[in-house]
Amino acid sequence: MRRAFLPSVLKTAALILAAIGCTGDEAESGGGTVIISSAADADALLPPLRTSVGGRMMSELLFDPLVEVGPELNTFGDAGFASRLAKSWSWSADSLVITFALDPSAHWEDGHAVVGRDVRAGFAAIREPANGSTTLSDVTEIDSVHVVDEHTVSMHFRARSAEQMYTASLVFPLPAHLVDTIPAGALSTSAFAQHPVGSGRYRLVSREPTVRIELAAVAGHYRGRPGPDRVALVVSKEPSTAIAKLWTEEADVFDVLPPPDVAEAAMHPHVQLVRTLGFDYTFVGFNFRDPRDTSRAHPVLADVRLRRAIAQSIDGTSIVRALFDTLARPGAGPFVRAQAAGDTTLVHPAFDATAANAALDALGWTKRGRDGTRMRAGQRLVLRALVPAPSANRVRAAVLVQEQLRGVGIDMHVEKVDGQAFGAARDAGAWDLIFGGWGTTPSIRGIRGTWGGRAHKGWGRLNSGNYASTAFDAALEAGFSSLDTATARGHFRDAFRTITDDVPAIWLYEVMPVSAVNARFTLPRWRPEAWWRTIADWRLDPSRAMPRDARPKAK
Amino acid sequence: MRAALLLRLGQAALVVLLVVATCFALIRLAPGDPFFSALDESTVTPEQRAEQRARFGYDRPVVEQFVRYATNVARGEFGWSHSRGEPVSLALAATIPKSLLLVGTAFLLAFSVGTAIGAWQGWNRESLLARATDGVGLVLVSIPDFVLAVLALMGPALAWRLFPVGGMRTEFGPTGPAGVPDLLHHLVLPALTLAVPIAAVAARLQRAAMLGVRDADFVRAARARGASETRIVTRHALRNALVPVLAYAGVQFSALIGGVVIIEQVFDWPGMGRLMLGAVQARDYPLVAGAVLVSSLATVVGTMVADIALLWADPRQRGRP
Amino acid sequence: MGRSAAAGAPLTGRNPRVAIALLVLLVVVAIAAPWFAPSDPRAQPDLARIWEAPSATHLLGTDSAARDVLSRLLYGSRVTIGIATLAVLVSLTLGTLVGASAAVLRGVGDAVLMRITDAMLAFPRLLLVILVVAGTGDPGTFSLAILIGATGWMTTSRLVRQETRRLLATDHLRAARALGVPRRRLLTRHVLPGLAPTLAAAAVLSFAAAVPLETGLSFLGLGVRAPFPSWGNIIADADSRPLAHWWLVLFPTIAIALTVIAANVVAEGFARRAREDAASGGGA
Amino acid sequence: MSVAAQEPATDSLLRVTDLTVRSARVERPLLDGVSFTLDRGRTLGVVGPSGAGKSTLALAIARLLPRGLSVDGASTIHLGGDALHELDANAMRAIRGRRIGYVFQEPALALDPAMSIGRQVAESAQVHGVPEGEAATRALEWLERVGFPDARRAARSFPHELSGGMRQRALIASAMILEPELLIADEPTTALDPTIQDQVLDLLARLRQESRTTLLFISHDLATVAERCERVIAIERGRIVDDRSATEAVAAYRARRAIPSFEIPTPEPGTPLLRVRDLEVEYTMRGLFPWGAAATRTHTAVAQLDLQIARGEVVALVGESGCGKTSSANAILRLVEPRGGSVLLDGLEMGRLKREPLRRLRRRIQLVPQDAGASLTPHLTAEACVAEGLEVHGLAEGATARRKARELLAELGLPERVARAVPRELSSGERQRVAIARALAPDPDLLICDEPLASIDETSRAQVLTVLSTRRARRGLALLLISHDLDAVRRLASRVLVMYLGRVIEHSVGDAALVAPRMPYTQALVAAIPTGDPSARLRRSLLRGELPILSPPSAGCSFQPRCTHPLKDERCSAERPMLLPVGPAQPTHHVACWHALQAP
Repeated sequence: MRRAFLPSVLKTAALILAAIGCTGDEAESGGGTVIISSAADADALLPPLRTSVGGRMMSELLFDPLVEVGPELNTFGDAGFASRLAKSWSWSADSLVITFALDPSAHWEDGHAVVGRDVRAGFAAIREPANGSTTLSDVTEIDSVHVVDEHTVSMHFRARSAEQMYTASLVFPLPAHLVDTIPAGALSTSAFAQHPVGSGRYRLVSREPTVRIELAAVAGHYRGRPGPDRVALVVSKEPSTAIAKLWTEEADVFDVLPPPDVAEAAMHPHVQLVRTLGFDYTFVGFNFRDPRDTSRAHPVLADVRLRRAIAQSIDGTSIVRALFDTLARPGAGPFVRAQAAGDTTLVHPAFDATAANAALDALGWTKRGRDGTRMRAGQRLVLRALVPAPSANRVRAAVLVQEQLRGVGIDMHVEKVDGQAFGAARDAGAWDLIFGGWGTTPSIRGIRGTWGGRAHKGWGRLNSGNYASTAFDAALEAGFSSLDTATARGHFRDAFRTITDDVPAIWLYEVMPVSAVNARFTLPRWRPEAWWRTIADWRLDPSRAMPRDARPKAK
Repeated sequence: MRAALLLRLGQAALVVLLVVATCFALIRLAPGDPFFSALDESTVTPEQRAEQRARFGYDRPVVEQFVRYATNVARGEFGWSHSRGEPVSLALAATIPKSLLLVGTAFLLAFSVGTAIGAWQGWNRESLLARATDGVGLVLVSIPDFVLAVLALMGPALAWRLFPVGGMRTEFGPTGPAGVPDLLHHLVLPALTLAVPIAAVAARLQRAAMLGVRDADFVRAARARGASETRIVTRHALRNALVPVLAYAGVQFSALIGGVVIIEQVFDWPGMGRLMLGAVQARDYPLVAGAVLVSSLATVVGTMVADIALLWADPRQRGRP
Repeated sequence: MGRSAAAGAPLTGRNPRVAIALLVLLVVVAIAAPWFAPSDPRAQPDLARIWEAPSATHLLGTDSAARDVLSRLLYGSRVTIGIATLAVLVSLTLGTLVGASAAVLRGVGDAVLMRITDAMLAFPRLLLVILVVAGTGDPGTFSLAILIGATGWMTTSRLVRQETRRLLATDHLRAARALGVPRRRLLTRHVLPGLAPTLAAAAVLSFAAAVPLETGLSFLGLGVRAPFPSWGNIIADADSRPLAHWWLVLFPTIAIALTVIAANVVAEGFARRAREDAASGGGA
Repeated sequence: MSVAAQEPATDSLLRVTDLTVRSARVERPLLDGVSFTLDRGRTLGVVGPSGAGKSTLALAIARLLPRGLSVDGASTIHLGGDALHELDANAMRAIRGRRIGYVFQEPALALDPAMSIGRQVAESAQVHGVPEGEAATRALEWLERVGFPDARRAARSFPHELSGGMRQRALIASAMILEPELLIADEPTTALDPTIQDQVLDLLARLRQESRTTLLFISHDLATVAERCERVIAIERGRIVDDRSATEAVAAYRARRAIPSFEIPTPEPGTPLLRVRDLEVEYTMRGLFPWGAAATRTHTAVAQLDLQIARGEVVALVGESGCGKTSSANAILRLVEPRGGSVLLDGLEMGRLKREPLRRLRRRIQLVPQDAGASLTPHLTAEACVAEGLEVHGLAEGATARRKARELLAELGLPERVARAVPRELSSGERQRVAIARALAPDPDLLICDEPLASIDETSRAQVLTVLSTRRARRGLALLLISHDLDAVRRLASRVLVMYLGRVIEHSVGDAALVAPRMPYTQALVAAIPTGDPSARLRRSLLRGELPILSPPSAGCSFQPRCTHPLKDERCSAERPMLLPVGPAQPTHHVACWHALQAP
């Protein structure tokens, strides 16, 4: 359970008081303007098209899904889900069909009512390959969407699974009366994509790519008017500049503060910190295939005893402390602690340099070259590590790991590559080690793509290290197809034990992000995986209002 | 004279074509393609990427792509920018004026102040102050400009809160004519950080040229006619001494357009430098090609303006092409 | 990095001898780094002591991986100066080849070569390097130097072309031909020595431009590959907190500034020698 | 020196007493206690070797001394009633241009290249309070007075568009526009050709009379000064060594100037050393575009040149700049490809030789170029330069070559230090003699000298001539001497050719062509060269206008546009005159002029 932060409990109490006390005067002092400072722009404004965090943020403020997982992030069954555009739902007998009744008061920003055709349009946009939607691989279980009548749709699934409702929550309806006329695959370059008409609690006012995006509150929204009148995403390519704007109050929110800036925040009374769980984990992955000929097994790393020896020669705790002080924890496995299915009782190879040296000697890597690198049959123990240049933390981690491996006689070469080229190099498998990282969702379904065996149909697309374990795949399969949560968890635990013993990677760290928000806003309960979804419930303290908070003239 | 300009225009067109062609090929060689999603997000399937590449014609051979691109550009159609989600022409139209504003101010500031100081240093070479300022100039030129930028950002903006941290205007601040003071307030730091090293170079060039002209015979002849020192400096010496500085200005203006990458990056000024860096990092092929086209056009215009200014400053050039 | 380093304005105030001494000292430090450096630049003694300000144990403080900044600065000089020197060799040979042949060829050959030079000049150098680095993946120190060199020869080629043209038209060259000097000797005894001061000035100028460029690249995360230290990646290591980690920015900047200043002063010394020869040779 | 204490009897304009100028860098003062007076309306010449301090004197008077030179406190300069040395900077500035006019030596450099002629002339008036409009009209007036045919076009043009003579006229206009009381002319015509120099000096004299200006005329050439000034001061090493009337000064100078006497050998019979037949040299100036009308403009520099030089003979080529003498030399030496004609050295056609044989042949035919100073490679020492002449032709190697070079330099009277010096550190006279030494090093059979005696002082002139004559006597060295130093030509040359616009218009065995020229141009040329005898100037026939270099030569006689010969008729412009003997009495004196056969 994530540790509720004491101040945020006080905050919720103040929130309730404010709501009861003086609803009257809140209206004319305005709900305030929230400026989100970010180092990356929103790449697209439509849910099916977005890939970056900024894109998710903006598209999920502009569009509402049918249903949404609750604050507990319980993705199993449907108990933990709140209704959005779908007021209510019902399951078919064989629980392969879910029928949703749409909320009659839900309207598009241009006044049209939200109807069944819109849900089908939303689903079709995800399925269209040319749109390159990242949620495509997560909705493969949905076979089709049928319009029953004006306000009812039914969603047909290929197979029963515990997370069917979570899959449904990934579908964002699109205004069919605007989208159906766009030819297949041309959605991303359409006028609609640049000036979307949404169903969410905010609408688009203006957009200046790579500079800023401005949203305004939708007055008559079916879920009520949101607190803040305006929300803006302001982009600063240089992270230090983006963060600096917090200290000068030129911006209000920055969602993942680097450790040194967390210390700095303490010196600024007008900034409040929110600590939450992270949804990204970083690891040093091994390549099971020979980079020079991917059909052959890796001559060195294919042997689990060597992988274990390498794991033992890395002092994870001191690396995490050096990089993040207390703002990250050693990795728990191929998942994050915030995921309900995660298992924090796994035992990973502990740091033990002497054991590592002994193991390496045992494996025949005895002779030492001039620079201390171990040799076997004339071959030096050299490992090429692929590191993404844009991620400062991973670059520094690579330098620390490199030095620790040098201690046990392993020569690790750091190959820094920029963002785009990193993806290509990762998939090409032209490396021995990879400082990789995955963003996850409350559901652990992503693990099929990242660690699932490639032999398994549709699995292992991102498993560029070629880790293949039939036992692991079988356990996962069983977990996903079981209906009740308890049996599902049992299977997942078996899968995690198997993968832990195989040591396909060294689970380096899982960042516990700290976000900074201007203290003039009182915050609702902070959703770790998507904090922006509750921005509507932010309340401005009228006494600390800033010039930009004045109620905007009717635009 | 007119024939000279015509010839220069022809050569310029050739240069622009050469630049766009080389960069068009270079960006294609870079691994990774525009449809790779951000670093760690679960990426799209290879089939989806293949589909998208086909739709934009990126799977055709490079030469064919270039020919198609060249014909499109001729029709004024610059293609679609994936990283910005808008047509390239729109992106360039929005970015060029901002770049010109920053580069233009910095350029004018640098050269007016630079030449004035340089001329003064050259004319009174003996004075200690002239030598001292020249020393300072040399130091300013030697500090890498991104260190200057970062220090300028951290000091005045952050520590003393004199200037905004970055960007072009205060969020939700006044717009339209009322927004101008706010815009200037944002312009000060980036323009200064850009102008200072160039001013130092311009001053040193002007100083050298002035030293050369100071002892020229026609200066002594003017003095013999009874002309006052100020008149000699302004009417005779400065104009002849401007020649090398103008030549440098021509080259420098062109290098500035794209060259302010780091300054625009640190100060978040949405100019051409920042756009190009982002485009290259996102492998946004059409945007890179479009941006390079614009920057090489600017280069050509810059050098041509400098040539014309040179013709004004040095009548001897007027005869030859 | 948009602007090239200072053009060769004569600086009568400072004499080149001091500057030459400084450059020689830098080269000596670079070569003898292992003996001067207090510790191994890659050693990370205690990960707890990262970002430590200058202290008795670490004269210039430690960086993000608790490595000693002073030893990294000394070893870094070897990388940075090595890169700059190699880059200068590349840009000098390329520049001289293009410039001299353009001057000799005249007509079409000259126009073509000059247009290519203009085209390369039109493209911002930093972006050209980034494009190639992005293309070829993380460059080793050697290929980075070649890259910096290959994108810096344009100004040299213009300088050489102008100077060669002037030399070919001088009276003393025609007199030498009249004397009966054979072509090869004409080149070695008359043309090249005439070019020497200009070439020296151009070489030192491109050296002064290469050093900050490597630093800029490191700032953008594309510079010298880990774990090799270079002045650029020490500064980049300050990782967006230049005021908090002032020692990571201050000392390498001083090193860079001194190198560039010395290079400029030396370049001017050569440029002035070239001008004096030109004045006396090209008709009093 | 006596100091004129009491008020001067006559109306003296300029009084200088005990003028001493020191330089920060040099121990010896540049001027040491110079005193003289100059009466209103008079002309005073100042002569002396280069570096004697002539220019420093002029600059000190107008207070234009460059930085680093300072005038001693005791020195006094009076202009009319005012004590110039006591005036502050502004007061002095008011005098310059209004009461003192200054004309400089190098017309090419003394005009601002970026400003039109009209505005520069008007500036002299403007800075002294004359409103812009009036200053402009007055400038036009003066441009006409100094001889610009179209003043308005001249006012609009820029310095680089004018010839040397025209630029100097513009400078004179800018100095005289306010009709100053004193005009200082510092070597005004040294850089000009004789005929142009003559026209400019005549102009100066005319303007002086009309405005009653006092003239201070500075030159290193006593002959020019003697003809133009009433009184002459001679300055050496910063001190006045002589102060007397012009005629006395010339007589004393003639006595001092010893010219070694030579017997002029008669040319040996048999095949001549060098035979040039019908030499044609053409320059094509490429227009802007490789096509269209302005594509190429050809200019014929040398046409139908016939010339032969026997072993040991000295042939003189006389003519002004632009007459084709340098182009002829270059064509003969194959430094420039002639369009036609043949050049035979000892019967060997140089045109057909390949590169290497031609190079080896160059040993026998050497060149001393026109601007000898500029022909020395800047980074080679004098010794290395001369030694190269030996090494290149395999006559000596390394140390022996350098030793021989040092001997040759000594033979030309150059001190020891010159051998190790680079051209930058040598005076123009020394550089000239190093160039000659280099040409003599390969021991050539024929030496082509282009103005070897120009811009060198008396003593070195004598040394050069002796070396050339001994080489001729002992080694049979032949000489093609291009010069308009008529004294030297008359003494050395066995044959004289006069060139104008690329053609030989008069030639003679012996100096008949110079002593009794029959071609109007030659007469003007000979007359224009100063001899120091003012009376000779009277019967001079003035030329009209400037050398029409670029306009295409007319069908007839090329001198016709500028000829003032009384008998000039349409034949001159229709038919090109042949080179015909002047008369039966002088078979060896040919001239190319229809009316030259009758005495003028």
